[in-house]
Amino acid sequence: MAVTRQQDKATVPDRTPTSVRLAISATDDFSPGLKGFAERVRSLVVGLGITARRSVSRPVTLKYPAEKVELSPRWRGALRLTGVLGREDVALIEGPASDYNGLIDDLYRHDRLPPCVGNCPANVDARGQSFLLADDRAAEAYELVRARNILPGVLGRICHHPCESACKRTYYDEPIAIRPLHRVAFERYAEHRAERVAPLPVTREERIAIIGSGPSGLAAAFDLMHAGFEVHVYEKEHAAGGALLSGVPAYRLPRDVLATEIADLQTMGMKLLTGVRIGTDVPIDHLIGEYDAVLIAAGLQVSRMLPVPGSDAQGIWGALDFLKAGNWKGGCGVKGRRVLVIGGGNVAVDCARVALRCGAAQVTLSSLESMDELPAHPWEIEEALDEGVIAMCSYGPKEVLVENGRVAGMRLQSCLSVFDAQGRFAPVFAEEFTDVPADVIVFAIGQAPQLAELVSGSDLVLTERGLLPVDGALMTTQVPGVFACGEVVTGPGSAIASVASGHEAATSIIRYLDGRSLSEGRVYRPVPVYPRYQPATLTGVEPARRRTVMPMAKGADRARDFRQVELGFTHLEGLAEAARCLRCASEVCVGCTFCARTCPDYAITVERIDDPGHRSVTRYDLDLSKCCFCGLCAEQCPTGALRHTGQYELSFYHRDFAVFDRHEMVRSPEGSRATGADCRGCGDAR
Amino acid sequence: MAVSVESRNLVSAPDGGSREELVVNVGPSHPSTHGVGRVIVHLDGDIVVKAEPVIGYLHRGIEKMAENRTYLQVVPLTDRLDYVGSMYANWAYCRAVERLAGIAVPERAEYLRVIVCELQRIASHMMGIGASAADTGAFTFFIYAFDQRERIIELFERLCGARLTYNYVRPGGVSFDAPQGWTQDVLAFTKAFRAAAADLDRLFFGNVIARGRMKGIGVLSADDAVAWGASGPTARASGVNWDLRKHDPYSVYPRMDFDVVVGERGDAYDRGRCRLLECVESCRIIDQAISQMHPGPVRTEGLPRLLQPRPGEAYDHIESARGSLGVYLVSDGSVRPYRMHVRSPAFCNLALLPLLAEGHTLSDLVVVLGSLDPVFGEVDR
Amino acid sequence: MSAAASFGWGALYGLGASLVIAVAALFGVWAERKVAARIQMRYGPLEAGPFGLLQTLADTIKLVLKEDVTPNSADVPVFRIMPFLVFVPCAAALVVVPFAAGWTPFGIEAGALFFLAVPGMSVLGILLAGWSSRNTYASIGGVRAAAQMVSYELPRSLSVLALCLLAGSLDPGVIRAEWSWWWLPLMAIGFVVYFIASIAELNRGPFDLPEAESELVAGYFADYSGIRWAIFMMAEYGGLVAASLFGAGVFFGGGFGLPGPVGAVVFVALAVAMTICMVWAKWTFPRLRPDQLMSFAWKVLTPMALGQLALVGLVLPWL
Amino acid sequence: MTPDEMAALLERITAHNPRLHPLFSLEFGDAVVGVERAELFATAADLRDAGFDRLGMVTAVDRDEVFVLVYRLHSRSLSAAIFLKTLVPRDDAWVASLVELWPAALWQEREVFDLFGIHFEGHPDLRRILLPDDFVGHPLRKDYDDPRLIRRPDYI
Repeated sequence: MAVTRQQDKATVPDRTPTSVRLAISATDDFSPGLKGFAERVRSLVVGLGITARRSVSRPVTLKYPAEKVELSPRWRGALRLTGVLGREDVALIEGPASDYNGLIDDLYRHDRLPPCVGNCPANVDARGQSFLLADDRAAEAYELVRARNILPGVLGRICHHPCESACKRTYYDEPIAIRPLHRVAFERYAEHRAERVAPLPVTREERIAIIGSGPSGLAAAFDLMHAGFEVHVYEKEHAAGGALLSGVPAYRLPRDVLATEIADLQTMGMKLLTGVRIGTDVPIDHLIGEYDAVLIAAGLQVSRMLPVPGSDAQGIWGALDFLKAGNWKGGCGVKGRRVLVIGGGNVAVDCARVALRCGAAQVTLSSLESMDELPAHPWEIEEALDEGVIAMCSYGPKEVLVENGRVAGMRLQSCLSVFDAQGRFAPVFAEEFTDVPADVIVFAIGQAPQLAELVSGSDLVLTERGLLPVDGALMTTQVPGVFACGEVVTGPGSAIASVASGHEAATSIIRYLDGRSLSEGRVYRPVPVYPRYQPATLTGVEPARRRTVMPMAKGADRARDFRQVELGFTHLEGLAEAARCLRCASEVCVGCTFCARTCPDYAITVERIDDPGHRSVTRYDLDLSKCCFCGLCAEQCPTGALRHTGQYELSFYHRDFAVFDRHEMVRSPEGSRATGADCRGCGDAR
Repeated sequence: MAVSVESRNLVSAPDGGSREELVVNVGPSHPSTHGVGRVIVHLDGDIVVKAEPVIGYLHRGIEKMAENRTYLQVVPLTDRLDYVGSMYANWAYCRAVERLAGIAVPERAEYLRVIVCELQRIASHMMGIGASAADTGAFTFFIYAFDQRERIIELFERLCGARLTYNYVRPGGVSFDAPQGWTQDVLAFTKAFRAAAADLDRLFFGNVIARGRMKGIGVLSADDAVAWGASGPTARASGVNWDLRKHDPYSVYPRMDFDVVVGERGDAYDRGRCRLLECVESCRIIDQAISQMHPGPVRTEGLPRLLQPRPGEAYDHIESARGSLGVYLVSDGSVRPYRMHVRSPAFCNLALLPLLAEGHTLSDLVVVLGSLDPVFGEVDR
Repeated sequence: MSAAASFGWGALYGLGASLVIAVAALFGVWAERKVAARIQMRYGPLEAGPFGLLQTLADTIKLVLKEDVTPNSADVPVFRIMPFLVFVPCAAALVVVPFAAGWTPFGIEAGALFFLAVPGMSVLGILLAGWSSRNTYASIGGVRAAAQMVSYELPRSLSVLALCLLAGSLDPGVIRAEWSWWWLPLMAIGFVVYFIASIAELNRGPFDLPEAESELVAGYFADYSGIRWAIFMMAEYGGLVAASLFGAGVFFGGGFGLPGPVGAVVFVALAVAMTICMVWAKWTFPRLRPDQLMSFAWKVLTPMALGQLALVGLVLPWL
Repeated sequence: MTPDEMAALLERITAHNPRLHPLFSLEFGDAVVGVERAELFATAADLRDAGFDRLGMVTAVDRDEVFVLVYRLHSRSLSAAIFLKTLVPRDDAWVASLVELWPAALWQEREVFDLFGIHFEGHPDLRRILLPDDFVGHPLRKDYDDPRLIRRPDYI
């Protein structure tokens, strides 16, 4: 506050406190003598005139009931509770991929989109997942998640979980562990896989070719198969997975998880053609002629290198090549050597951690940004530091020190600031240099597509920078029937964003093959903005309310090989974590008790059964005689189940103890309790 | 608090004889004590020789209750301090919390606060002078004043859903943005109010009987006003040029052009008329605030659910309808205030009653009491 | 007339007057509530009967059914009987109202004196009602009422006296019969005095100090409830109606001396107008302070009334 | 008042009055000076003569072993406000009354007496003000206990 006050002083000319009005003075007195007598009589007459005038004006009160009382649009009456967990289920967000955006948009417009779903690029129904998992319906949960993120087991390990950053529970205590719950669902799905994964019926004649089997390609394939098309996926490597396979280290994503989920897709009917390099093995024109639609989901294949002196020396690696080598060959010649990784992103951190696992003697991560500004996810950085990666922040690469054609080290220059006042990239360097000895230098400063070979011989034309011009919303290229998605379109990004673009491409292809306009009537994914809450204070939070901690392998142990770092939840932990979900915006009371906790007057009591695997509200007591109508409870309610009714007067006539216990809560539709939970036709505020 | 009252006292008079004093117990349930105030009045004939206010009938221990609640949960309590002008206590408390926790407030929220508090000032003064006039028997004036107050309360209801205990100003901003068309309606109100205020002025403050009843009654000198800690219109009517909006400007008040209404004689009439004229100044402020206001957020984004200010203490005050309303907050670093104290202007102003009522008649006592405009929710806390 | 017959006639008139005054009070209360409501931009009673006319009746039934509370410390017999002692004189005043030229229900020659003197007796009832309540407020109210009513008796009587001089009779019926239009400008001051003094006599605002709600809660009837309280109210409104009727009868010659039904209608209209004006004044003005009230009576109204008397005295020889 | 102005004010006040010492930093925007209990009255009188003509607030805070008495003084001529604080031991809770300097203290000191049980020496009318005369205890003391008081649970 002190801050704003000073601003006021600085920016606004202060009006001097001298403008004083002497309002009352002796002139208010009546004059002496006869004149005063006249003034006195006049004052009486004036008064009578005012009252007379008012008496013929229209009354300000209403003739009830002839004149209806118009209540203000925003008014606070008694509380009402709409749904109750145990009686009503949380609605799942499900729909065909081509209409899914419309569904999300509608929910968002009606304020019923939970933040986790809204913040996910692919709008995975995390709320529904938690609901089903807490109900021990893991198979359904898995399939619900798979409908949108295609590879729950994979993304359950590697996703950067924007859902969790938006989780409303952050505001109350800690976010729900949504990503680990994907993994739980995946692991529990193993027992159902045989019976539940079946070939999808092919109902359409058209065939579609997808180039690339990365997340976006697979997502598009999944949607198209569900729409009844025959899908052929071309992959230049000998195994499917794209960047998931070559770019993601195995300690984060075990190979068998990826293989299982791709195998599921194949069981559903996806035809996978590995080892086919489009452009060289098969010209793309051939595909365009052969198939009714072609989707380019080739991703980014080459690492960008820095044009610093000496960058052609032996021992310089691009990040992708390094990761590929590390992942597949289990070593890239760094055993016992010193590795310097240039870059501050997630790929750089991956490179550093892979280098450690390949036996590097010392791994240094050098970034231009300071520790706080690093673009990599903070948990990744933390894990890397745990494992022994040395971070050198705020250094820019100046020159590679070369000895005999081999890398000997790197000269780094101190960086004062990376971004200017407007937030643009404009690094400012100090004249300070540091030499870091290194045997291997990995540039992890970005990736670029390599499409020239792919598109050769077709009508597709690349831009000067080697990019494929694509309409970012419709995923179309210059050639009708050829679409593109994934990082080719979006640039370097997250796996879940690639999946999202795959869904968009699939929608476009379906519309294209249906002969409909691609854009007409199409709903684009809403981009909701949710408040970023400061982390809640955790003092006094009961252990049962806390987030389940992901068990991790010990830092020193795990850095030696490619075993998984995150060990996963047990069955019970998974159930308990899923039960923590507040089921935001569902309008079903889940007994989170935050209304009772925030009530200043102890007017609310919530009782619930909260065992892992079983969760329901058993009793909701609202003592209206204590309620002070402050509205804090309704404001706190994450689900929107508790809110104020419109019946302001009723709230006073019925200030009694309203108990909703489980049997009573199931009321007849025409019920008219004081709280008006089911009252119709009285102009409810909503 | 409880005082046993003998209805007749035999007092020795200065001339050596003795006179009988009649002790009248006004309140706590009496039409003109504005709530549950009580005054023990010693009458000599019809002249008040001693008027002793007895307070505490509405003491709810709000300061103690606040120590057991989180910072946000205290806001509904502050509604119940000055129930005629809940916005003020809301705001004063929130300012103290914001100062303590270092929360910046969005500009639009500050404007909304200024608008609602100036509206609240009109509403509160309408109540104050209306009730004060009703004490002298001008009941119709009271109704006219309440008509204006009702219009404001309807505006408030549209704004925040409550008519009396708004819980509107919250740490970090206000609870709701103004609904569609609200500002236009506020402007329409201020326009209509100026005409109504002129009527009210002529109907009551121009009336010969009212002037006879209020002029020269309960005269408070400027020195006494300062020494006794009077504030608000009570002090300003005595010629003390003291208005926190000008002299310790807070929020966006420095951007407003308005006058401080100051009286000369410090009698009941000046106090009442000061209030009425202040309402017109409030209209000026509201008009300016609405023209200066821009769309934007009304609450600081991402405040934690439980505020946990660092240990320390903060005092902040605002100019309420009754005077400078201050809130003193001490934090020990937990989620609950360690101590909250409300510097209540009504409490300090009411302490003047014995000084002002002495020597007047019983009929004047209610005029003096009404002119101090006590609200017992705030006096007793 | 034998004593018994006189007593019988008196009883009959009394009964009639009580009925009339009860109806008049019902109407008076309704009128006051309606006028006050309109002044205060409200509708007033609406629900009971057409225009809420039966509202007062409903209130009366409620009041009759209410518990009749007598304070423990009260002087019980006095406390109980005082409402009637206030009511009876007010009702009695009605019997000398000149409803037609030359005719009053209770034809006594000193009718004007009767009208001025008999309602004045209710001051005793009010004083004792306040006193017997054993309540500080009620006592103060009673004493204030006594002082006030005695003071205002004087200008009121003087203003009527001027009329009596003009008409040469104390009989209101005769005054009404003798009335001619030039009395209007001549008696203007006298009428104003009569009007103001009547308001004060009836303890109505702005002279309602004895029952000043904000100071004395309800003054002399603070401790009364139920039907006894209602009787006080009936007395007040009965007095209001009686004063209006009497004023219209003597100061305006009934309906400006018009004959027949037209005269009757104008007469009632004038009385209603006077009633409404009294209500209008009550709901417009603040209340005076006791000392201001006294000084107003003695320093303004009494000289005015005396002046009126002198004026009439000047005119009289030329009649 | 800006922090600079406030610092200057503190400097000025404390320089002329050796009994006063600045107590707290200005982080919350208030100038605070402390004084020994025995010197409270004389100091307050000096401050009043120096222009602090207004006693805005009198209150106390229970800090376990001691009560901190807080006075808020205000000056129109200097257009400044300061907090004057003094410590009162819990087992010997008395302090000089400032009623003689500012009648505003009349009721506010009664309130502190009522709710904290601190005696104001020299107060002309030291009685309970908000609570009934027969009330036992001083509820704003932290050790005040009443079975009817509901303690909120620690979890929120």
